[in-house]
Amino acid sequence: MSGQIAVTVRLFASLREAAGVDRLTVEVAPGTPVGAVWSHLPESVRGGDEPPGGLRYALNHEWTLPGAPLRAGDEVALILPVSGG
Amino acid sequence: MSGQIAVTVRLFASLREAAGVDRLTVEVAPGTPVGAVWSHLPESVRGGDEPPGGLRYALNHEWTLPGAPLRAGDEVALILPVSGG
Amino acid sequence: MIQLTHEPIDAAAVAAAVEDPEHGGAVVFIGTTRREAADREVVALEYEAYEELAVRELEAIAEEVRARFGAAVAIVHRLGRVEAGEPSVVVAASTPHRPAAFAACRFGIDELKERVPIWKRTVHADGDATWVDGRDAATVRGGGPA
Amino acid sequence: MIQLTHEPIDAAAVAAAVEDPEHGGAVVFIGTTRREAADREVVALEYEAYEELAVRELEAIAEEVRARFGAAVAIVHRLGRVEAGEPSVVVAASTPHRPAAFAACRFGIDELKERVPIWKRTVHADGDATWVDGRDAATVRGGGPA
Repeated sequence: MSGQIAVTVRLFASLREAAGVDRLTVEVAPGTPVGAVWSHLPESVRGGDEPPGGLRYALNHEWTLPGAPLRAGDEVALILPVSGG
Repeated sequence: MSGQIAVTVRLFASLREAAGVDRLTVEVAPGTPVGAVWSHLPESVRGGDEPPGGLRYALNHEWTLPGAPLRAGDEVALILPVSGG
Repeated sequence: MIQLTHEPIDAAAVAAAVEDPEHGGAVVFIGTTRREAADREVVALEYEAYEELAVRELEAIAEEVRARFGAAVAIVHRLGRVEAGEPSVVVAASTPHRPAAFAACRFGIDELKERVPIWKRTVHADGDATWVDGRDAATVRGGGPA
Repeated sequence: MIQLTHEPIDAAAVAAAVEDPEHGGAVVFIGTTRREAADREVVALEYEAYEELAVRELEAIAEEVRARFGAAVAIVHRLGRVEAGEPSVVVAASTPHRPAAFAACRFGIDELKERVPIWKRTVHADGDATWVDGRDAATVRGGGPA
């Protein structure tokens, strides 16, 4: 599809393990909101249509909101509920 | 004075320093209350007639009240407000 | 000292990092892998971080601790496999007087657990491993990264 | 580990004394001689105890900490001269989960300061020394016991 942009998606914990890799590239239309990245992941990673409860997002290593628009070369991180400590 | 008993008084901190020793022996009548020991100390140790505010007492290594009666051979400790830590 | 590390944590070194001649009280929290979770024996935890953001969040928490409590603060979190009984995280805070040191240290570990992008996987004696990341079907049989 | 000691305190050893495989959180309080008090430089503190009762009180506090918080607990207080910057007291408590460890450690040091018969004397740079025992005229010039 022409006009699409490439965005890197960082995966952690059970998402990373389900994907078998710690990052994927997805192609989306320019301006697609961060929160729509989920639906572009392979079904094997998502394991369902809905994003997991409590999922948060970072864009280029800073926290962001699901409505933030994506640009070419952006890196989105999908952040499941954390459990450090 | 016959009929008097000997009681050991343990001194700490500024009381010990004023006395120059860490224990004294005082002679009191049997049954004298622990709280009366103060008035039997040398004036150089007391530095005044009134016991210092917050003074507490131990008798034979346990906390006691000023009214506890003394017996021969007892050891009374005069415990000024503490400042450990 | 604000760090993620793959090496065992030296809690004494973290405590030493908050020494200050004007600070009379230091409080150190040491979080250790417990040998049991949900009634199953745990042999180790494995920690994974989104390192770029995790370091930023730790720095931000440290700055908040300094500003709110006037504290010197140090935070070290371990990554990778942590055997049961070993520390996974150490938070140290010192202040002129002790009540603030307790509050500062408590704030630091509470915020870390709330918002720093680090995840743990519980490794059981039979090799089962379970991610603690809010997803139900996160049990994976055997192995996994060290 | 419940102790009075004339030697420097090894805080790591006190922390190690409360390690327990079922306890996921340990909190360690380290009380250190500050280099300043009432705007005068302090070079050292000198601690004196009524040792027989102080040890009993420390044991009683430890027993209360165990009973109230389900904690493992260790308390070491130093006696004699403690140079500025060195620890005079270390209290460690561990529990299965962290909030109780904070509460247990805090309770331990608060009770110690309230009721254990130990007194400090502040030693200033010019040799003046002041007992902190509630008596006003407790400043003594020079020297004193080490």
